Amino acid sequence: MKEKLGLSRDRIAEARELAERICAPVMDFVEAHSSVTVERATLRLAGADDANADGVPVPNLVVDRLRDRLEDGALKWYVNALLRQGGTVESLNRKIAEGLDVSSVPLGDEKAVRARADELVDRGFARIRAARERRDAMRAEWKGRNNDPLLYLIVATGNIHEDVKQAKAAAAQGADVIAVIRTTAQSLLDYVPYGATTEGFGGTYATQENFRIMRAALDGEAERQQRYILLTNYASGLCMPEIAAMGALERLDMMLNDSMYGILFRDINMYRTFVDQKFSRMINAVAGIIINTGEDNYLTTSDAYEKAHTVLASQFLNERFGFAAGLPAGLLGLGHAFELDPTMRNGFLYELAQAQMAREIFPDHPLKYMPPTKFMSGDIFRGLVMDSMFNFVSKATNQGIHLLGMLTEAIHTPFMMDRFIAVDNAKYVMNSIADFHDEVEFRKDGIIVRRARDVLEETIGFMKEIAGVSLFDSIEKGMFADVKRPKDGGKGLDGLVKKGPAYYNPLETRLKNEAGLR
Amino acid sequence: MKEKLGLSRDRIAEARELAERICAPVMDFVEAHSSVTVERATLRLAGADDANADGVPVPNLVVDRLRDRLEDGALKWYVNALLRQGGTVESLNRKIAEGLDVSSVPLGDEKAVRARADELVDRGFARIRAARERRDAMRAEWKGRNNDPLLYLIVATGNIHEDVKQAKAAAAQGADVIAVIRTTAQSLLDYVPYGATTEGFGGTYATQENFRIMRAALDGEAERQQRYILLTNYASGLCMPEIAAMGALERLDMMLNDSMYGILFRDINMYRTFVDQKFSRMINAVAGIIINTGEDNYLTTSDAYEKAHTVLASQFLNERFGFAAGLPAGLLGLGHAFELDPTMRNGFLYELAQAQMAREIFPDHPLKYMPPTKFMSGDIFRGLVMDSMFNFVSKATNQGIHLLGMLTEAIHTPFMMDRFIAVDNAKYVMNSIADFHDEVEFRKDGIIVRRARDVLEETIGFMKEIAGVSLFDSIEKGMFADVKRPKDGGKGLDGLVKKGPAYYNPLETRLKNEAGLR
Amino acid sequence: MSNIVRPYGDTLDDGKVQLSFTLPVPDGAKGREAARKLVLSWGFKDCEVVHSNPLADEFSFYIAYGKSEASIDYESVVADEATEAAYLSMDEVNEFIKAKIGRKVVVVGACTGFDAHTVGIDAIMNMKGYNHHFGLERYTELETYNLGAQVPNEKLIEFAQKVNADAILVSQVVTQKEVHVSNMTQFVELLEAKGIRNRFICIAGGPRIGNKLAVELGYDVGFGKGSYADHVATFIVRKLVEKMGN
Amino acid sequence: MSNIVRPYGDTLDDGKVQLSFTLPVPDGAKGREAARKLVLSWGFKDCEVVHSNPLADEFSFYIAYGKSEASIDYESVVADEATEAAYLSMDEVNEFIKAKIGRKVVVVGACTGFDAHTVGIDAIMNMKGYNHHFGLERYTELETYNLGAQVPNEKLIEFAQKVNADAILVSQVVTQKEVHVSNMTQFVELLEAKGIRNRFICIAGGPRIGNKLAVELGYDVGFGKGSYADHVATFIVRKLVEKMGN
Ligand code: B12
Ligand code: B12
Ligand SMILES: Cc1ncc(COP(=O)(O)O)c(C=O)c1O
Ligand SMILES: Cc1ncc(COP(=O)(O)O)c(C=O)c1O
Repeated sequence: MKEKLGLSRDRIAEARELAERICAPVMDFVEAHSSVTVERATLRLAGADDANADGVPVPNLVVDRLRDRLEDGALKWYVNALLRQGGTVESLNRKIAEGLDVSSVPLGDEKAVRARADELVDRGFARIRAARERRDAMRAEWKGRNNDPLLYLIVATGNIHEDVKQAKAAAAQGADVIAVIRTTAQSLLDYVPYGATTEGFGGTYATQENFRIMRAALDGEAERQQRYILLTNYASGLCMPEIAAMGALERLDMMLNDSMYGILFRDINMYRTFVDQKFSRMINAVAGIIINTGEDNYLTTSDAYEKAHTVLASQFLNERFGFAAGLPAGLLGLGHAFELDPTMRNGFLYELAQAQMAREIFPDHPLKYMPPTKFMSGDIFRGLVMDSMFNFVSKATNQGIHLLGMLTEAIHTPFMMDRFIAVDNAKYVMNSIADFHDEVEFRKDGIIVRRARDVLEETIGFMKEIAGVSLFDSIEKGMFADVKRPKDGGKGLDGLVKKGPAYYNPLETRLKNEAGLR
Repeated sequence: MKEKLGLSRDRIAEARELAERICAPVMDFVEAHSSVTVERATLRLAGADDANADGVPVPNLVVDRLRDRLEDGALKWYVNALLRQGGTVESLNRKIAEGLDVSSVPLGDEKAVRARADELVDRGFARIRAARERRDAMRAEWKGRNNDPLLYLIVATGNIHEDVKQAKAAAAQGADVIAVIRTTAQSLLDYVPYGATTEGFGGTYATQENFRIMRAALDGEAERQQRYILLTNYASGLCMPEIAAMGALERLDMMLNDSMYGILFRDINMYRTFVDQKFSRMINAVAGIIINTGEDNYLTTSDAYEKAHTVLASQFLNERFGFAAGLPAGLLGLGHAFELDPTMRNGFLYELAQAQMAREIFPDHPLKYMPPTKFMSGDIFRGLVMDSMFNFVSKATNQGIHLLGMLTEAIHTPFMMDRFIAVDNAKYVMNSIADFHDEVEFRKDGIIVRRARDVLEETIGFMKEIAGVSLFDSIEKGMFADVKRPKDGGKGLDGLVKKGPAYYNPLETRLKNEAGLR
Repeated sequence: MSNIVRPYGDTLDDGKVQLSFTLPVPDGAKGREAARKLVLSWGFKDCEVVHSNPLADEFSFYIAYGKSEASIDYESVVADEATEAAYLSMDEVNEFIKAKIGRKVVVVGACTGFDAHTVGIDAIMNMKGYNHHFGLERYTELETYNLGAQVPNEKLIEFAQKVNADAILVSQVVTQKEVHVSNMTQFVELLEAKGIRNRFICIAGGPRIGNKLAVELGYDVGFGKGSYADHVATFIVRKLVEKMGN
Repeated sequence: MSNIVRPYGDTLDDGKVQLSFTLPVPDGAKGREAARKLVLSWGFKDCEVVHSNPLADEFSFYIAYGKSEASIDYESVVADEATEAAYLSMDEVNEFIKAKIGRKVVVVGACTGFDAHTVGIDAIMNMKGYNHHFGLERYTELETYNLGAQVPNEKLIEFAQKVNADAILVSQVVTQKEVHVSNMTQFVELLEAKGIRNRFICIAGGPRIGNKLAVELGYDVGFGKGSYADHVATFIVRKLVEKMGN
């Protein structure tokens, strides 16, 4: 890739060092903690599944009973019960669903528990590996048949069966990635609903069964199109590790997953989020799932010109947290967005500068580029043209994952025809400027080059400030996205667990190993 | 203006020399000829106006009667009758309309005729000068308030009063130029209809009264907007000189006017057209009217990639014919168009190359850039995006006159809302890339630079071929626009007039003087 | 069996339709409400005006989404486009002529009246054809004459008589103020006045010409957007054989 | 005096309307005809389907232009948008409060239910305001509390009781599956169940909230797109004086 901005390599390195400095104390905290959802994710990967008659999932049934004893980890209780009850994991799950309290089963021989746990962990990892290999094989078979950047479309009907229709149509129209948008309220649920679902608002529940249904549908469509269709969901909110686990098992390909989104936009407690994001990211790393970070969200509440540096800073932090969880650059779909005020003179040049800057600073990352949303209005014709400029910038700067803008963004979740119009727009523009990136150079010290340099400088300044006060304090002070979140405020703090001296979690150990973390 | 293509100045000069070589024999022919409409235009500028009860215009009544004696020019008969009848020009016109045959009025004292003719010519030129000064004053007063490029919108209701509504709305929405599209059949009429008209197909009759009505309406709107609104019509077809004359009197600002359009696209005889275009252009030159040439039309019948060189060749010829009629570069709105197949890979880069090439080869000309039309379809959404790419190229290459593309191009003549959508599209895109032209450079020997060079080379080859066989023969052979036109075929040949030794036309002499021709 | 269908936004039968239009009233709350009521008056159950904009002092633009309760029985719909019938390839047409007609078939075409759009008729007739469909001129068993554009109806008929045409092709692109309707009607009336309507297969075409309209106006068939020489040739030869049968 | 208006394409009363929609049928001539008939069934006189496109095996997209004969009497239309009334500036509101109320007016706002869109309520309440209209926090005579997003109705009401609010602002942005309707309704029902509906001026807002809907659901007023703090403040103080009068 040709560099066009002449950004200082030293300044970029400095920013990365700052990110390391900022993240280190957070990682220390994370290392010492678990959470209810980390425990549940662990159980899930070991085989816990099913739900009781009220729809409470087995992992929740287990962890809720163990609430006061979690400092040792939940897995040993589950495995212990399995050994004591005999039978399969499935039969244990059923029993738990029917009322069995594993915490009431007296602990047996520790060595036997550990041995059985290792078996379960092996089985879980084998499933993840199988999914990953299947994906690799399919992508190899249809290599070169996806669009570049990947065209990413959302479905959001609330009903998984309706979603399937929409997703298949979207894939037939040319999408490479289908994201099933999650229902409005799910990020605040401290459990993952069970089974196929047909009612959601602005999106569809993320459930393992829904994952499975959509995966099968997309595989079918991929076969027809001879093009791998990636499936995306949200490892985000109060259950990020569990959803990551489900995604790893059901071969999702991408996950929305940000180290701070839940804190800032969902008012989830910061300690809880930092702990959860690490665990979820290790799972994603092992499963070969690309994460999509949420920097675009900053620009929906703050001005995209003024606050461009917060996006870049967050990208550095997400990268650092990602590396710390074993995610290689190739799985780091760092987010950014085309959100400048459309009435801004030279707005396109600034967007170009920012997108090119992200490309050059994160050369090996499949950047996730988000369309205009904030300034979209009921004027669908204006909106369509804004989307065409966004498509242009994306292709012109070699982005990796391209979220298609919808002309009806300000009105409703996408209609089937809205998606068609979006794909057609992108395909036309992108084909038409296919080699623009190689053809065009930027004037030395021109508007574009200066803009990129300025944003980088501002970012470094901003990160120095953060490093000065700690990440926790900067969030508390509202330095990101103009929202202030007190350290002990927000949802889910009570689900945080301080690991005890006897904390036992062979799955976590295995994750660390496989993710290459010592 | 910065040059980006590194085109060879020598090769460009060579092309200009070829154009001179090609046009010289045509100009010799033109010099020796007049036509019925040249004579009528002369009469009009001397004051002939009005029409008989059947709507036959006075200039036609005069010239029709003189059909066999035109080798001396029509003016002297008209002036002679004026002297003999006494009274004003207006009263003479009325008499002619009522049946007076000026050819039957015996010729009186030649010196008196010449003296009176000079007076009439003076009066005509005074009116033209007054219009020109008025325009200059208005443009000076509102300097800097027009868009750059000028945004050009058409109205085409067929009814001048409805046109006025549409035009005022278009101006209020931001148009700088209003073109009143002419009714489908008018170019083939060998007279200019008289009075205000309310019935036309795909456009409105060009009449002097219609010009006046629209001019007044636009001046009103200009006052409101504090922005000069240019008015455009068609000095094209069988009456090009007369329409030019009417436009000069009524302060039109632009005229569609091409040296070959009538031949190729209207099957008008080539000799007739060459004679008429010269006279019309001299009028435009004196009136300060910008001509818009019709190269875009080539691309509606031929492939825009294959035949790009015919556009450039025609631009060189139109330029040469323009210079030969006294038009300075600043009044030469040479035409070209964004008509590549939208499915073409890198189509945008080629469009960019072609538009930038025109800009660099014709640096002082207010280039007229036409939107996609041929590949527009009933898919208005796709069409809107194509128009956005066209808007982009236009601004990115500093075009002068920007015809707004309509999302409904393939469906109907523009609705009021279609125009709004078009202006909004252009304003957004152009503001957003305001300084793109200065910011961006093209890779040396890249696709863009090579494309421009190749087209120039092909043009030179093509023009050499034409120079080899003469322009008349090349048209006969179908070398332009894939249409073959026999020299003695086509409409209007019988209206051609060989000037006699006593040909008298003081108005033409004056035109030549004022246009700076010898 | 019936199959009742409604517009589909993102859920079966949600009835969602996008509309845009201009009203000759100033922009504002009152205009938006007028727009909404108008949409409801078209039988939409719900309507949301999502955008409005002034176009001029007395004109304003509206974008709306409506929810239709109307439906249609898809099974009851009868498609009426000339291009839809199974058609023969160029070679097949030539074979068909050789086998069933036994002489060259004569075709005359033009873009008539003041219409100057040759591209459409050329697409059908010219050697090179259009969109990878060769034009009629390339059919060895056809004898073709393309008179170009702006051809008066009288002249076209005269010429067709002269060359003893089997089929006459009339192209009409400009449809503003229904100018095509009067021009196409005049053509048929002229033929009828001369008592020779039945001597020719009369074919109309153009982007806004439907089969329905053409037949109404007295043509044998009408070809719209997306029609190619092979469609037209197939129609001609089949029709000719049919006529020969009578 | 009546003023009958119709959609305007490029000529008075031509009735032209652009439509686009999807049908759950395959693309093709039959689908196009179904689309056309459907448009006609909405009372359009003429309809031309200018484009169709497959979206999936069993779905297709249509773009059409219709000609409406329906019309509406513009004079009979009653605009119903809360922002249209003449409103006071920030300073005028403060003066008004000082003069006619004589104490600080207490306003509590939130984006309720599971809705997480704070930008709208912030635009109304935050100091910095929106589009050059300062937010309520900057009004010296108002005492304001912005509870942010995802606030349960119960909590909002509790808080309003605690601070003795004069007005409660409810923001609703997500409207899919009419989730806003049930959430807004529940809010009013809760107030009524507690018998305290009349203690508060209840104001709803959001991009798809019309005044009509809000009033129907039992609010005093509803503010949609393009509403600003000054509109809201004006409404509150006038209403408060009105209530004090009773
Ligand atoms: C190219 C073009 C021109 C060129 C024509 C060059 C030429 N030699 O043909 C030029 C620049 C000269 C021109 C001029 C005008 N044009 Co023009 N033009 C177009 C344009 C851009 C493309 C038409 C085209 O070539 N299509 C490609 C061909 C292959 O498609 P087609 O014609 O539909 O033909 C296909 C089928 O319809 C069918 N078909 C067509 N004819 C026939 C006949 C038979 C027998 C059969 C079987 C099939 C058949 O088969 C073809 C292949 O599938 C259209 C807009 C558009 N994008 O459609 C406007 C358009 C057609 N023009 C229009 C107008 C108004 C004009 C003018 C009248 C404007 C003016 N006042 O100056 C002039 C005057 C021309 C005149 N007197 O007729 C309008 C018509 C509006 C309307 N519905 O009435 C259009 C739609 C543009 C617009 N939105 O205003 N035009
Ligand atoms: C920014 C944004 C977000 C941000 C919100 C950040 C934040 N802190 O607010 C984020 C990224 C978090 C987000 C998330 C989601 N969003 Co969102 N989002 C938007 C977006 C792009 C802009 C909204 C906005 O900020 N507008 C600017 C403000 C100033 O305008 P406003 O809200 O209309 O407010 C004005 C008036 O309405 C009024 N007003 C508003 N409230 C009130 C209250 C009172 C009392 C008064 C008087 C006036 C008033 O005054 C304001 C100033 O004029 C819109 C699309 C769009 N362009 O509109 C989608 C949109 C609103 N979101 C949508 C959806 C579906 C979601 C999700 C549910 C998607 C998902 N499943 O993940 C999530 C979940 C959020 C949740 N639980 O609610 C949909 C809603 C569809 C619908 N009609 O139901 C939209 C329309 C996008 C789409 N087409 O799908 N979103
Ligand atoms: C990282 C991330 N997670 C989640 C979401 C979705 O929101 P919710 O919190 O409703 O799942 C987003 C928003 O787009 C996001 O960027
Ligand atoms: C130079 C020129 N004259 C005239 C016209 C218009 O056509 P008509 O011959 O109908 O006036 C055009 C077409 O766009 C043109 O480019």
